Amino acid sequence: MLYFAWVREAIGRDGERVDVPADVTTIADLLDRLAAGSDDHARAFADRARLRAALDQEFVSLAVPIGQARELAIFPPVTGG
Amino acid sequence: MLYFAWVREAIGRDGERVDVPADVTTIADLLDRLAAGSDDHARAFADRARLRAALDQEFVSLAVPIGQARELAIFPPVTGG
Amino acid sequence: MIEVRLQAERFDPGAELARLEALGSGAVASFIGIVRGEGGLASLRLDHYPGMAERAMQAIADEAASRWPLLGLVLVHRHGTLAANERIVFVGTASRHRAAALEACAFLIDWAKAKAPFWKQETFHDGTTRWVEARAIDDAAAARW
Amino acid sequence: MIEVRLQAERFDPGAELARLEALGSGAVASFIGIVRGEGGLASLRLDHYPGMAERAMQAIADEAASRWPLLGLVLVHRHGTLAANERIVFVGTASRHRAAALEACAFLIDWAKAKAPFWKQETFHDGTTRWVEARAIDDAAAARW
Repeated sequence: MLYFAWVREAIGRDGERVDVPADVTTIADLLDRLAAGSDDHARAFADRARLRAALDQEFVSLAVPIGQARELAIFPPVTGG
Repeated sequence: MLYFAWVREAIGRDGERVDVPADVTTIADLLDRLAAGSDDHARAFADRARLRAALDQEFVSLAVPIGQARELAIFPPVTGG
Repeated sequence: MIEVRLQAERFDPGAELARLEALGSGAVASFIGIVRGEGGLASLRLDHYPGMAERAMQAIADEAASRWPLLGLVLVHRHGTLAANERIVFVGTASRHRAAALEACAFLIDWAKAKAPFWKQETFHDGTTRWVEARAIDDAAAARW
Repeated sequence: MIEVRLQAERFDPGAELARLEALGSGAVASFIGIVRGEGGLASLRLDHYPGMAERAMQAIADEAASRWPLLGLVLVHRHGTLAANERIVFVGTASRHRAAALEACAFLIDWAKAKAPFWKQETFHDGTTRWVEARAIDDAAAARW
């Protein structure tokens, strides 16, 4: 998993390797699981409305199944340009 | 009167002094009068749909009365930019 | 800063942009019109109505400034004889809002094409000349604003 | 010519425009986004998603090229730390049709703002920092295309 902007700052690192548990289906499920195991993750993922995701570098909704994706990124809505 | 673009070329000069006859009201009337007196003017003013006018440097329709205007210009639709 | 210039001389878009950028607005849009050298075109002559051309350009610029929140606006139009690939017109706008900068830029070139007294005459390599015909699409583009 | 660049280095709008003008299309439009130095802002840091940022920019450029008849398109976005008044982004388009050049330019900056993975962090003169919040108006601007 990769983190950007304030999500990265809240978690305190720019990424981590995560093995998706067998009973986790969607990105939202995985965020719940990580939040349950760490205060930093819980704080970073507290307000889902402020989070966006990319799965293998394509923007997706948090409700999307992770499937066989190799790269998941969590970040705030983009503000470039 | 001032002439621009192909109107100037058809008439063969870039302008001329014209005293507006008492019985002439609109720009179109004046063009009729000038066309009646000269082949060059008749040819330049033949197709009114291709002519535009400015009275004292403001675009106007050929149907507008000349009034006390001091400068009348006749030209094709503009093509700058 | 509203700046309108009618000139025979060439201009430098980079220099015009730099002055707009220096206003600190954050968003700068521009449009450049250039002589296309196709169809055997040798040169383009831009006839204009002295006095009225400057007034019309100023009125178009003032109209843009009244419609959009601009910190800067530059409108430069050349007259005289231009070779293929020479620049004819420059429109530049600066605003805090990108939409304002871009819309005002489009407005300015649409109105400059339809409402400023300029006429283009093409001269071709075979020596023939032709006055460019106005296009209905240009009036329609100006009318949408 | 479709050219997409993600870079830490500065760029020169005049040089980018010159390359677009050299394509002979007749109409060149551009947009420049610049760091506004107001509200005590000292610098802006542009975080980006390496790999995906380039892919997203290329996809946005390809989309523009498929929607408008462009002879050229340049999209440059910087990353890293930028001082006030430094340029962030350049969009330039060249087309035979001014409407196509201007519309594609507006499309490109609207989509770059809403669909490319960049995040701005402001640092103020008092040492505080703040991540810029996304604005609903930017999503709306992207959705209109």
